[in-house]
Amino acid sequence: MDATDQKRLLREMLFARRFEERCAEAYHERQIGGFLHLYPGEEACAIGVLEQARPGSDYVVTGYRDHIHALKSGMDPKALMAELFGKEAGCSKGRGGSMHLFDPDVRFMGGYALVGGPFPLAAGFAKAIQLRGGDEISICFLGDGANNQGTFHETMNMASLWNLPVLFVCENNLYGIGTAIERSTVEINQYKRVAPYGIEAAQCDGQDIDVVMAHAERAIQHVREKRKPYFLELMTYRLRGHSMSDSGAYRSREEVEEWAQRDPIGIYQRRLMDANVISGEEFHALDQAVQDEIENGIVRFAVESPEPRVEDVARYVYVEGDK
Amino acid sequence: MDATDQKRLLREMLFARRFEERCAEAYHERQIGGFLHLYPGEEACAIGVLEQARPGSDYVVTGYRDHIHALKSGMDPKALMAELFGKEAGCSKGRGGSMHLFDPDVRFMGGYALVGGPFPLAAGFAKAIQLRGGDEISICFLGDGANNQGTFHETMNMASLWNLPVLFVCENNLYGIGTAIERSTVEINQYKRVAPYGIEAAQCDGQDIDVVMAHAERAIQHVREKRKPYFLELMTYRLRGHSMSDSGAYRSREEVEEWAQRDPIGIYQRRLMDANVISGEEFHALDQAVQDEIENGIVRFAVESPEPRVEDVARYVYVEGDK
Amino acid sequence: MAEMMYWQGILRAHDEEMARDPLVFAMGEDIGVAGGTYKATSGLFAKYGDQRVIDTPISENSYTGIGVGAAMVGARPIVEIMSVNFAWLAMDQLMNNAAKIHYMSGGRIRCPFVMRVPGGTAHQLGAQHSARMERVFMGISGLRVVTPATPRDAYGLLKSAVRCDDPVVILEHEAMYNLKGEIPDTEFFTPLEGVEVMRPGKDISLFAYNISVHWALDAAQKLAEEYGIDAEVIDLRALRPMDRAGIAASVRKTHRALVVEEDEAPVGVGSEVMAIINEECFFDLDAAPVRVHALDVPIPYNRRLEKAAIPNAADVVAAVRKMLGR
Amino acid sequence: MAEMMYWQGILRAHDEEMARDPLVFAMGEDIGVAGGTYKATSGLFAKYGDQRVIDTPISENSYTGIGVGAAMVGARPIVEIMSVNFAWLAMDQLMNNAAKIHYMSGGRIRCPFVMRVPGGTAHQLGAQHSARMERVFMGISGLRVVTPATPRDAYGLLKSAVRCDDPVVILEHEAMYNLKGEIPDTEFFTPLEGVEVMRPGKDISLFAYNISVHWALDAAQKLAEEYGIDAEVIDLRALRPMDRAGIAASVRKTHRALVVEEDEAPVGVGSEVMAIINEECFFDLDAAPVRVHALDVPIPYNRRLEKAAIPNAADVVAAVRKMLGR
Ligand SMILES: Cc1ncc(C[n+]2csc(CCOP(=O)(O)OP(=O)(O)O)c2C)c(N)n1
Ligand SMILES: Cc1ncc(C[n+]2csc(CCOP(=O)(O)OP(=O)(O)O)c2C)c(N)n1
Ligand SMILES: [Mg+2]
Ligand SMILES: [Mg+2]
Repeated sequence: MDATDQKRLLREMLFARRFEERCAEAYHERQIGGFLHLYPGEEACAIGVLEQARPGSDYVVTGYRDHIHALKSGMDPKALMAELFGKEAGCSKGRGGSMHLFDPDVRFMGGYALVGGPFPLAAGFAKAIQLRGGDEISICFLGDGANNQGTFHETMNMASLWNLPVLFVCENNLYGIGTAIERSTVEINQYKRVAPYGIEAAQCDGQDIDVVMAHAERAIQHVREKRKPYFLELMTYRLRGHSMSDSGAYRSREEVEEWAQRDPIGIYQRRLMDANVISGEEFHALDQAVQDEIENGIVRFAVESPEPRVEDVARYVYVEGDK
Repeated sequence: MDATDQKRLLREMLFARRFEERCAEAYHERQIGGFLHLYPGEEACAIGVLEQARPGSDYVVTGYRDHIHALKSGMDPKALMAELFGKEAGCSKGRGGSMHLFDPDVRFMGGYALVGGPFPLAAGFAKAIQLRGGDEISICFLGDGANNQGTFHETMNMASLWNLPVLFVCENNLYGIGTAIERSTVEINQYKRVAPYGIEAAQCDGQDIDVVMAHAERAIQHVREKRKPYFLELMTYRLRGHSMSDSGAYRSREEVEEWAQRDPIGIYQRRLMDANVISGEEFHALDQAVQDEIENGIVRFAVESPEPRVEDVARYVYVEGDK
Repeated sequence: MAEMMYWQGILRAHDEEMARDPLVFAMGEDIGVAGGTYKATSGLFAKYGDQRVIDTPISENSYTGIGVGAAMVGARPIVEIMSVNFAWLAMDQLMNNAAKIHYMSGGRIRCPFVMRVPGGTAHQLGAQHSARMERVFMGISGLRVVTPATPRDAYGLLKSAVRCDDPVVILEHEAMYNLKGEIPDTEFFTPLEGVEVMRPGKDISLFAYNISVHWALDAAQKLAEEYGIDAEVIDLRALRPMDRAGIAASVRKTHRALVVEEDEAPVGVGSEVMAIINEECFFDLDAAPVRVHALDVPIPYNRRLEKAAIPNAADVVAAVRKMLGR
Repeated sequence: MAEMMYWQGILRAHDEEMARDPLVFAMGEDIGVAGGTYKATSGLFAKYGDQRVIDTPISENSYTGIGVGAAMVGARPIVEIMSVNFAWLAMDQLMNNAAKIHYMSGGRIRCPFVMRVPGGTAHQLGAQHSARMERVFMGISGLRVVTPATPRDAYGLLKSAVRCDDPVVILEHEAMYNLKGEIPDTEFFTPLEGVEVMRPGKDISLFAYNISVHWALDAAQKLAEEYGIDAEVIDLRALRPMDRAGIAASVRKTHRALVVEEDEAPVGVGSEVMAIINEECFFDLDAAPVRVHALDVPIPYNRRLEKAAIPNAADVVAAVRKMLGR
């Protein structure tokens, strides 16, 4: 990967971080409502995996912690922020909110609030691909907690049995809300749970984007070429609470601090600085530029966008009713 | 095991066989209605396992193919046959039918028609045992097909996580209705599917009752002493159709014939004859006695029993309404 | 015009749609090699292969979700749930995803998903295999729910459902697959909305759907022959959205209404039809509308109790006579 | 008599019942160490330990089933489903097993199972986290369904539910946990059947439950103060079985009825109450009964749309004025 791409990746992670932090502010200012689940600390996962995919061609789906997956899939950040602000220009026309981002134009398929719900959807996209032919794949990101849902077991079996081209990415951040993984799950190494389904699997560091990309490349190649599922577990950590209402009391200060040392942006920044790809000044300027874009390009757009018309509240129940 | 017990076991299996055959007749004569799932070919499973359990103290639960499990748990065969005939003297007062046998007095807890439904119930019995203390255990029999239900995965995890004293017995008869196991399931060795839950497991021949008993003894001891779940897979085969309406077209004549050679009653009968525990004549007499008991003791009872009163149709919706 | 059985109508609809569009596919337990519990997919496996006629594991929620996912990106799944009680297991994917995706995405994603569900009380199948669940499906915004009373509609509704861009649940009846009736030889589509007048009449409107249409028709004949009462029989057919205007039109004509349903009463089709009548044409009523329905009990196994729990044509006749004082 | 919040009432009921009976235990996601999303189980983990206050994995159907199994052999589980939409995942165990086991076993097995379910439309939680599902629970024979409108009943209904030998679903409201109200200091039990007259009146009966009781009370006050209309407010509270006599008694007195519900209309509480009124006291009505309800849409995220989708006290006032022509 050349320096330009490396800088771009660093910028993407930084953008993701600043975007989420700005969402938190907007939430506190009550410009964003509902549940808001942010991604700081996990940026290398979505960005690293999707760097190896074909945005706009491969289908991507995830849970409610979905902003960065949507962005990296190619969603316009203005449409995303407008959605969070509940505006008509939002990617879901203000009907969905943070947990329900959609952009079928770039094949970002959502954004779901029920834990475990996307597993079968992802396999379904793969089934449609299989019927149509072609070399697209389907990519499903979910958390460690989701693997305790029955849909995990059922979908893994069918995806493998029917040779569906789907990559399951488990973002193992060690918690489901306030419950530590070892209190909810016997096998804490999630990639070991797919062995009985005959699905190839691997586990790797989710904080180092180079490691993520290396594993994702192999994983995606496997799915794309063999037309079979693959399960990739990324060990990661969320630096913030589960959602905006989380006190975080269930984690020790030391644990959080330890993981903060392994912040994916810090790791990559140091690496690029050590390799003289980027200087401290350049990084600072990049950060300024990112924040400026978010504030003046994106948030302003969201703020200034019109609300949906109340008369349209009953639109989109049926396709027939769309007109 | 001494000769008396061996003869008793042989008689129990023979009784089970004749009982089921008589049910089939009664079904054709329209004395039994609904769905009827019979057990011929699989007798060594329920009888062998429960021979090692403590009927009346350990809880037993299974699916719809439940007659023999109920009998071996200690249910009165008259109450069972009366249930199939829909009579008030039936174990479920004629409200349940073949798929819904219950006898809480001997801790036979049913009898369920939804595939996979009993997994959590069995764990629930074990949970109650755990709260009360004591060394009882819970035993759950289900088929191979049931393991594809989400409840399998969810329950295995919780049963192991919470150290619930429950024995899962998988009667692997290679088919779920007309679908061969390899067409529905990636891992056809069912005992291998529980590895990610940290549950000890074994697989053995389900046609040889001595083998079943040996494995069941170890399994039950594990659950009873360690207060942890265990998963025992018994390889077996149903000699009849899935239910009375099954054409059986999905299995080859050769396959059925091969398994008929391994009929559990035949295996055990030959073994006892070889060891001079029983003679051909004695066996014949035993068979006559069994058939006589079924016909004159059990079926007659069922035939002569009164129907439930139609006025009572709305009883038992709520406990309050029982009176 | 050929006489066909209900299951043959369903099979023909599958076959025509699958032949036309390679993205139409069928999934369900034992629908492939075995041809389906009620033969409604027989022969399709041999004709279209295992990628389009799929025998599923016993994993209702997830194969439903796989269908929903496939539908979201342009495929046209027809998912069979073998018996309606098993649909409880699949509700998450159906209700949380299929029904809501179009709205939640601001109209950007369509979900042309079809679910076929045999249900009803067949013969002594007991509480876990006897149920009508239309009440449950009907309660959820975003779904369409239809139920055929005849072989013609079993064919025509499935045809329409497959072509529809909204998720559609089709409620069939386990005791009706061998019902015979005429189906036109040329392709046609039963509309997914609107009632159908099965028998015009002027004295009372009998609202029914699926199997209860037949009870209502039998009752109407008896009422005409023996009591000189001219009952109109309305097949509700589309349970969601319901045809409020069609219901009101009949009541405005007859001034009396009875709803007959196989299900127990509370919070069901009967209560909704009564509410609609109250809202649309209360002052056209000459008598209090009446529900004829199952007893409010889990369905018992014993055949007499089972019979006692489920209504029939005689119950309709008795209720009408009582209402008209004849 | 102390003023307590809704969640405190629930917590107190848990605590009293768990202290009394060692077979009472609580299960749910994040109810233990974290004390519950709405604090309704806070402190119990420390007091009763991890065998009786159980943080579950995200496995709704199976931990519900574990509760059902435990109840079948004498334990007294209180299972919390974190938010009502997730209950779709648990319907199989609840509907197929808990609701039917007593009947199917000819009365031989009891299932004293309690499920608590926060629901309703809170604040912009979107279509997959905003719902009332009473319609679904109410449709199933064998269940009891209740829903508290006040801290007192949040306490008293849970107490009664734990002692009841039938399965009971308690529907709570996510926006009501901080509601304050008086709860008697001495132990008491709210009955699981029957309506409660929250405000007597003579001009019209307003039937409500859970959060809509508060809309109805607000509306009644405004109707009295500004329009001289004396509305009676009835808390339905027990949704299954429903108190037909209690509903009819009020209508016989006021001759007018309105049902207000947070849910969309089709096949819901409103339709059932209307059907009951039609069946019980049709000729006592001076006007067509009316439903005030949510729009028939999945709940949108945008706050204006969300507000537009959900009814409120002003809608009740408007509907009553229209009905009475004032
Ligand atoms: C079916 C369902 N059950 C419960 C919840 C509540 N819930 C929301 S997020 C969450 C934890 C999920 O943990 P994990 O899958 O590890 O994802 P993470 O939030 O850690 O990324 C839970 C229990 C839900 N949204 N859906
Ligand atoms: C939830 C559910 N899905 C589907 C069915 C229909 N069904 C009844 S038995 C059966 C096959 C079960 O196979 P298995 O578990 O291997 O048991 P076996 O009958 O072979 O003993 C199926 C699919 C059902 N009863 N319940
Ligand atoms: Mg997590
Ligand atoms: Mg089997």
